[in-house]
Amino acid sequence: MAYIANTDADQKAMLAEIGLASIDDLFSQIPEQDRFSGQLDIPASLDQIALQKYIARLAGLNADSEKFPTFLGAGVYDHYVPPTVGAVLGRSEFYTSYTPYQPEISQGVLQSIYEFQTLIGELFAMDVANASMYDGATGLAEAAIMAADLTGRKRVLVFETVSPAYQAVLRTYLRHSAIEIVVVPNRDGAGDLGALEELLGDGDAAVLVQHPNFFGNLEAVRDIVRLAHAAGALVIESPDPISLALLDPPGAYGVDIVAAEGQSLGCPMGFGGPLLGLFACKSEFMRRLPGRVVGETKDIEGKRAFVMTLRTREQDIRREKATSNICTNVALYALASAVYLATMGKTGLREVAELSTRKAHYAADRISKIPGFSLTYPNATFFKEFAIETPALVDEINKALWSEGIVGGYALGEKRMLVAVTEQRTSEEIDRFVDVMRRTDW
Amino acid sequence: MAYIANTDADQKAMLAEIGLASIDDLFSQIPEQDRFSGQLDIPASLDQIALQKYIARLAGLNADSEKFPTFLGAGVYDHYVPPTVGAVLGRSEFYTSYTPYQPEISQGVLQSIYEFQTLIGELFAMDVANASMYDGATGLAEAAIMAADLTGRKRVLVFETVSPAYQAVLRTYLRHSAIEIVVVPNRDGAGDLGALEELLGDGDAAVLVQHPNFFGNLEAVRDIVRLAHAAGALVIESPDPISLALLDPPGAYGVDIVAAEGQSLGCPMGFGGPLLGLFACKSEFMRRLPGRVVGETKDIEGKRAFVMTLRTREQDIRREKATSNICTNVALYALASAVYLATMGKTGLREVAELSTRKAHYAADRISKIPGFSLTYPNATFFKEFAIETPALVDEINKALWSEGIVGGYALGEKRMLVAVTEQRTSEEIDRFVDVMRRTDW
Amino acid sequence: MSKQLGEPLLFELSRPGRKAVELPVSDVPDAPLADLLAAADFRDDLPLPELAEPDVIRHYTHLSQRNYSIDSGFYPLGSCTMKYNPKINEEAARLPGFARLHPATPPRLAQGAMRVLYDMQHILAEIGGMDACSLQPAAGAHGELLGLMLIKAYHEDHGNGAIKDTILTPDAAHGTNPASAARCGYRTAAVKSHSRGRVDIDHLRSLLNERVAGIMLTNPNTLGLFEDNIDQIAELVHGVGGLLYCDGANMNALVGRARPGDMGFDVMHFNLHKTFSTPHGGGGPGSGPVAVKKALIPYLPSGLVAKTADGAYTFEKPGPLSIGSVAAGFGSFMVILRAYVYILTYGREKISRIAENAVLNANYLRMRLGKDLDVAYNELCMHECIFTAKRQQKAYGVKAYDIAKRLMDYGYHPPTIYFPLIVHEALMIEPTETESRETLDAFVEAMQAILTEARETPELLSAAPVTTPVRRLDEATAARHPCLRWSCDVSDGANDA
Amino acid sequence: MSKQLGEPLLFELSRPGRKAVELPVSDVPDAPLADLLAAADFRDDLPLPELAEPDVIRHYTHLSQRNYSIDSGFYPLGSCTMKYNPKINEEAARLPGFARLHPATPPRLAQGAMRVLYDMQHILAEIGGMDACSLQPAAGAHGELLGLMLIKAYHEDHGNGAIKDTILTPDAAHGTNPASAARCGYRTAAVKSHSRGRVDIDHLRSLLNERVAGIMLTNPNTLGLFEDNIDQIAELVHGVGGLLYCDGANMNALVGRARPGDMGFDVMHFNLHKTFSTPHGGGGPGSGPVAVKKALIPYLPSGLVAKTADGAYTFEKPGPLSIGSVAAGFGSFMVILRAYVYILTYGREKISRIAENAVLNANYLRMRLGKDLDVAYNELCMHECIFTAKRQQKAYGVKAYDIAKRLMDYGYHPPTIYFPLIVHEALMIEPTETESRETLDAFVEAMQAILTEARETPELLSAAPVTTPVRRLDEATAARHPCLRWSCDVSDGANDA
Ligand SMILES: Cc1ncc(COP(=O)(O)O)c(C=O)c1O
Ligand SMILES: Cc1ncc(COP(=O)(O)O)c(C=O)c1O
Repeated sequence: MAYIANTDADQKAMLAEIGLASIDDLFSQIPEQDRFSGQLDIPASLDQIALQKYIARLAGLNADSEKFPTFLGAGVYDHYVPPTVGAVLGRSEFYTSYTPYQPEISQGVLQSIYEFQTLIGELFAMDVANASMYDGATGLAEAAIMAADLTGRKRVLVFETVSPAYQAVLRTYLRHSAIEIVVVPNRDGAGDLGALEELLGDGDAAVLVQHPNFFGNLEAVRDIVRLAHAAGALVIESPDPISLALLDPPGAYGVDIVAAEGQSLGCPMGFGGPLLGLFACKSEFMRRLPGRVVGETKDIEGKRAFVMTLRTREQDIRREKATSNICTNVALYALASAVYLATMGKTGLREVAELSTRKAHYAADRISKIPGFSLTYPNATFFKEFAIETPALVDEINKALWSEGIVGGYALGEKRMLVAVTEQRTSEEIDRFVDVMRRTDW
Repeated sequence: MAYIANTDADQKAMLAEIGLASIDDLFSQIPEQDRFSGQLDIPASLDQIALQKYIARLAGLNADSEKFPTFLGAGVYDHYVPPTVGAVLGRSEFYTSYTPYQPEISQGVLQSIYEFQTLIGELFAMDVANASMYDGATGLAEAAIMAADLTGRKRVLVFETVSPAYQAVLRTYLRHSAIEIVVVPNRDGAGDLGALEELLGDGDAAVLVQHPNFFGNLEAVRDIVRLAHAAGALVIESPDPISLALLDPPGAYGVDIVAAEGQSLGCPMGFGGPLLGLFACKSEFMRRLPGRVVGETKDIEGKRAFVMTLRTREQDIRREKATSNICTNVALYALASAVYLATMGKTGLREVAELSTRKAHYAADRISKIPGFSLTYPNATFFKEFAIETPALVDEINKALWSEGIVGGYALGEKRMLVAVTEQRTSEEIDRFVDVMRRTDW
Repeated sequence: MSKQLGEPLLFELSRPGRKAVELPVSDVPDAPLADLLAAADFRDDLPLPELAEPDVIRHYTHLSQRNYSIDSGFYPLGSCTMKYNPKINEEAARLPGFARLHPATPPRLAQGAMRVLYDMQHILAEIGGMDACSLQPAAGAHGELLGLMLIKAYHEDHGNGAIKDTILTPDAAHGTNPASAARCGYRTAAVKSHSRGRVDIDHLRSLLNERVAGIMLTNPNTLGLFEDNIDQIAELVHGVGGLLYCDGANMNALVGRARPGDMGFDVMHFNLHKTFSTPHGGGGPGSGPVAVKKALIPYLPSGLVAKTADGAYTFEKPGPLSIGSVAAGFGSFMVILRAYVYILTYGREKISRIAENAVLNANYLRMRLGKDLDVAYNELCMHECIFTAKRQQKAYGVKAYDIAKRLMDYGYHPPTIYFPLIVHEALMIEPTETESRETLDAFVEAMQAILTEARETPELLSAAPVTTPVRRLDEATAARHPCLRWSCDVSDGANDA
Repeated sequence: MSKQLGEPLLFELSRPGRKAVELPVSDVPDAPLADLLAAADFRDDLPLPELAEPDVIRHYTHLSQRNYSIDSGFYPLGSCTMKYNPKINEEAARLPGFARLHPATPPRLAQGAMRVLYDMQHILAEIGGMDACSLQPAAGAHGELLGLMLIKAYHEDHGNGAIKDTILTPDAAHGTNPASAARCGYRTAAVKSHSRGRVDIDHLRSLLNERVAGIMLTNPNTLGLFEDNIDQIAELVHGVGGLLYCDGANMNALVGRARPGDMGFDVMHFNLHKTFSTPHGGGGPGSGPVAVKKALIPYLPSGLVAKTADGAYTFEKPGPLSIGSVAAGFGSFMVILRAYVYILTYGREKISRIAENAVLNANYLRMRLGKDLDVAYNELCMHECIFTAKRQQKAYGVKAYDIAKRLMDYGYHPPTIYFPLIVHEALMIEPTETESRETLDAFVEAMQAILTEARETPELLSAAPVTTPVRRLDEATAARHPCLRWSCDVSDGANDA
């Protein structure tokens, strides 16, 4: 076998050393009736050439964004991934290493995470960031539990304008933590602040807001923070990290915990997984953080060095009292996002955000002028994504787009579509997209 | 600029340090009239996103063998490249380093070349191999010049069955070394031994033979060696390295110099370049080798180490008296072939050779049974490639094949085709290939 | 290569005005951003570093050179299954057809990816001896959480939600087990191990009652031993209406040789990043699919792929009893893809060789190393073996920690230490099947040399490592005065006094 | 990472029966191989190593860790233009549409690749100020050979083949220049450099006669100086019917700022692996396209790409005067592709920044380092600067060689030393434009520290390097008793006595 070095001769010699007669004997501690002796009903072995062809064929069946411009978003975005990311992630010293439990020979990963924490801290203007969560959705759930712990309160308010997928995860998680969820309604594409004010009470641990929200619209975050804090609730925000190249960062207006999806920052869309959970908070909550964190220290010779720290929060030490059960996180994608941010830098990330904004607005402008089409939330301010009302079934429109080699928007309803536009979409692609929409008598 | 770190501020400070006022001043040593001040008539700058799309589009215009099974050969073959090759060649320590002039910090490249030399030596059963030549064709020309030097004779005999492309390079090179070339005719798909015997005289420096030859057929190499040596001529052979997993190696029957194309050994076809020249000879000719060689030695602490050696043959030291003008060679592809051979190993390379043989013979067998088609050399023994006579224009047949998503064979003439079959072709692909040939009334 | 200097931080390398990327200029009509983003507050400063591409690449190349990895050598971290990560898997994951595929792509335009998910659901269920599988969890602990939610949903659905509030975990269990149980709202109780390193049946009996919702077992357990009373345990736990959860982190010992589903487990998770060779990436991403018996299928989360009558793959609508979803997507697709490629390489004919050679290698190490270092439970082990340096600690003051640190000077990654918690001075060694006998032999020799040093020159061990990029760290200060980012003026106050 | 042990050879790692690849079984009818290969002599043994995939990968990972590279740090090898190799180029070269394209693919099925070739012919001709370009040569020296063949063909075609038998090369020329001339059947004569490091016009005049077929000049020359008398040289050489060849190895100093064709050169080669950022790969592959003036077009080799009236790209049939071909293919396509991507990144607007910053960096180094180390020709330089350690050699017995070796202990790749031959104790430093000022400053500091050591503790230099994987080698024995392969019992006899 290509991945198993032991030859028949090796096996024989090793069995002799162990004092066994056969490979079967190795499994003698398994009760007879619990052993499996048949052949599993799984596919047959493929040689490498056949495997390579098979996998290439499967890949070829998918409408990826290299071949087909896409207008899908809804949490995962086709932002440009610079070649530095692949070059760094392709270094086997990074991708074939384990969690850096032994800092003396893991400074590469440790420093990269420390830098990641700094970058995320700067981007969000938050005091501390952890080494990553599974994704933005579970991070939000962890943040809600954290807020409940910190405040001793048992209810959270979440805006209807938060991604439905995130809300679903939140519901699933919080049910088991006995935290109640109340939804604050959507009003014209953003959270209803009147409703929020009415709902907020001294039993509320936190207000959860996505900004820009699921529909791409900005929320009145400063007002939300003011209202929440007035009621003694924390604010948990899920921002689009790309938007923060332009917008005021959560730390600037008092957000307590940030739990965001980081895929946009140099991670492949990869059919939606893995994703990258970004998680940051105020320094006073540091010891209640879920997951890993890396800190700076010195070695015995006084050299700067990095190490996983605040370990007593974690499951391997604190067990059932840990701040979270998370163990393996998404270190390699955290690295990807750090390489991405280092590559984009101050000006590059701003350009990405600006281009996405401009192109999205150009698309929205053109679409809204097509008879039968209109913006769902004409009075909202959106960033790179917007909802439209369509005169025909979204599915029908998307089929027409597909026949032109375009992957259309996300179906918000039968006749409502969410359209995302990144810096990768050219005006020519947008025009083709618009032209298909306009062309037909729907 | 992404690849230039200097900012405007840097430039200003550096110019000040130099004592210049402007960038233009840096070029003041170039006479005014020799400076270029306009804008070059080359394409405009592309941003990275546009560039990536453009290049992907160009790549998409090509009928590569991942998408389309190919039956082309004629010196470059679609053999399987295992993933280890890409993984190793992707290590920037290898691909972004220079020729290992400083051995203390170049042991990686040096040892890899030393191992390459050993592997090639073993494969050919030759005493010594060098660190690579540009390609098989130029290697053959260098070998001819080397043989002329060694023998003091000024004529070489080359079989008509040697690749026409190699013969062309040979002619171009030898003209300038005042070495005469005589072609020994093709007889039924292999070199005419009677003609060879007649032609051979004591003015002949070498006999050049390709084996398997351009038409895929085996040559009577032992007889050729016997005849040549009897006349005091050296024998230069250009074998298909894959064939040597099965066939007797040149060293086993007295070949003096081997100059072969090594692309089959894990190098990309890459539209024909770079290629990989393999070059080996008997130890007595070692000091007349062209190009670089790496030798084993020790460092001052007695550790085994590797270093470029026999340097006095080379151009940077011997200048116009060097054994060759070659400087940069094809080190990275030499590394690729070493990784390939290490990955394939004793059994794998044999499997590649066997599978290619079997599949080629299966294809030949099926094609030769189609009315109107026949083998050009029915009495020759071929390895993985064979010539066929076609009832219609090769171009026409290839167009029909292409419409079925197959890249057909190499046109040897209007109605003669050279068909190569590697281990990558499945019987299903071969059957489709044959079916297209059979289908039509040509 | 020769310099052992520290690598500056990205931020220290930054210089105003540098760029590492050339982005397009806008090709749509200009408009002031303030008009487009009418209601927005704009930020003043974006404090990101500024570097040119060569600087970025060199920085990360240098960092990589300060990191050990499987590709650099033996990495016998027990419980972590640090096996070789085949390169063909990485080639598959680089294909744009997967890497650049949006998850909301209509399934009819993503049939290749859907097929991967569909096949993996079935393959994993079959390997586990289970009936269905959700690929949604992002890691092992995430799978545990999902598994426990399914158990809870089952009990609730059967009217026992209120009573059944306890999850049992052995004292040797991985920390995620009790942590996941707590996250799922359960109280936990620890089951003792008996002197042969398995669940103490008598103690288990004493803990069993109607409140027990289930038991989480790692099998083979974290001592590398098969729970040979598993049939009895299953009977006992099922007897009080509890369910059996299998932490599949140690599946590398069993693949093709035994199936949790056949031993009475009702639900289990896999760690694709352990058993199925996907890279650990310095700490993730992983993938923790959960497979279940029929009785638990109704509660599975969203994201299951089904095959329609005409052979197309679609996402199933979750039923009314579904627990919902534990992640935004349908799973770590790119990890699942690698595992798929890996499994197809072995196939049904050869897949059991994984377990066979993993167990062979572990026992070989146990025999060879066991001559010099005590084995905690010296009997045939499964895929890993736990040693103890208790004797060395007593005799020479040399701890497992010191041995681990000294191994680095010999060019090895140390084993897992001080886990499981019930073994004193534990060194938990898992070689995996991808290591050759020569590697094991060389490792044994290194260990022997270190054990000789422990006797003769123990100061070498307490000073170790000396050849690494940095030496032992001051971890206490790091935790007491945490500095979690560059130019950190942050602290939690609490400990600054 | 921590172990500085040697890495065994592949052959020493081999064990019978190991495999690193899973190849298909035959899917065509079986037949004895001896029947299929009827006339063949079969070999008995195939003495290749046997390893598993993890062994292969670890071996080469370890080797890579014993190698310096641009991605690891500053690599100021003069004349070699070790600039950063952009990662986007590598991504382009990985695309199967290029990597897996057979060269005999009918041009209509390879229009993307043909376009790359076509565009590059024109781009390079334009950058060189020339009229046409052949992409066929595989490296710089190969380009020189082709260029000289074109010169020869030209003279022959003009009836001067017999008379014109001499090529002039400056004494500072790269070794390939005279070697290529010899390979092309020319006798060579060396032109002296004057005290300002340029061609001595008087000496040139004395060598010029009807036998002179041409002169090969590197411009800027290998001293990093522009041949400021180039117009006069051109007039003189043309005056005797000779042609001017430009060794374009130093084009990095000129791109977009000056063109050899505008200075009177008739033919030139480019080193894409220098000027246009394609990786050197530890010694190749390279690409050495040759660009020519109109008069030489008829002699160009095969492989030129033309554009038909309908916009399709085709290969031109070489004309009757073509010299034939110098390689089997149409050039190092995969290298040309990378250079194409690189040039498109800069484009006509920005391409001159390459030369501007290369020259800026070299002069900055000259000024800063020139305070402590003598500059051989201390005036404004182009893209590189030649220093001399003559003073240090005399005063402290410290040679350029020792300084070079000591630089490794400071983490740097040394500059080129002892070239050009006319400078004693030469250190030839070419920073390239991709290095930052900080890198140059740090390098200067390291050099200053070394020069202090040269004064105060010269033994540190003569013992250097001490921190590298191996130390100074016994090169003499290596050459005297060459061992060119593992288990070498071979030798050339001559030197064994
Ligand atoms: C026995 C055991 N259970 C659970 C886990 C948790 O898995 P993960 O890290 O993927 O969350 C691990 C891995 O660390 C483990 O070893
Ligand atoms: C000045 C000069 N000319 C010619 C060459 C030869 O180029 P190549 O190594 O590509 O054959 C070189 C490179 O080594 C060089 O520096």
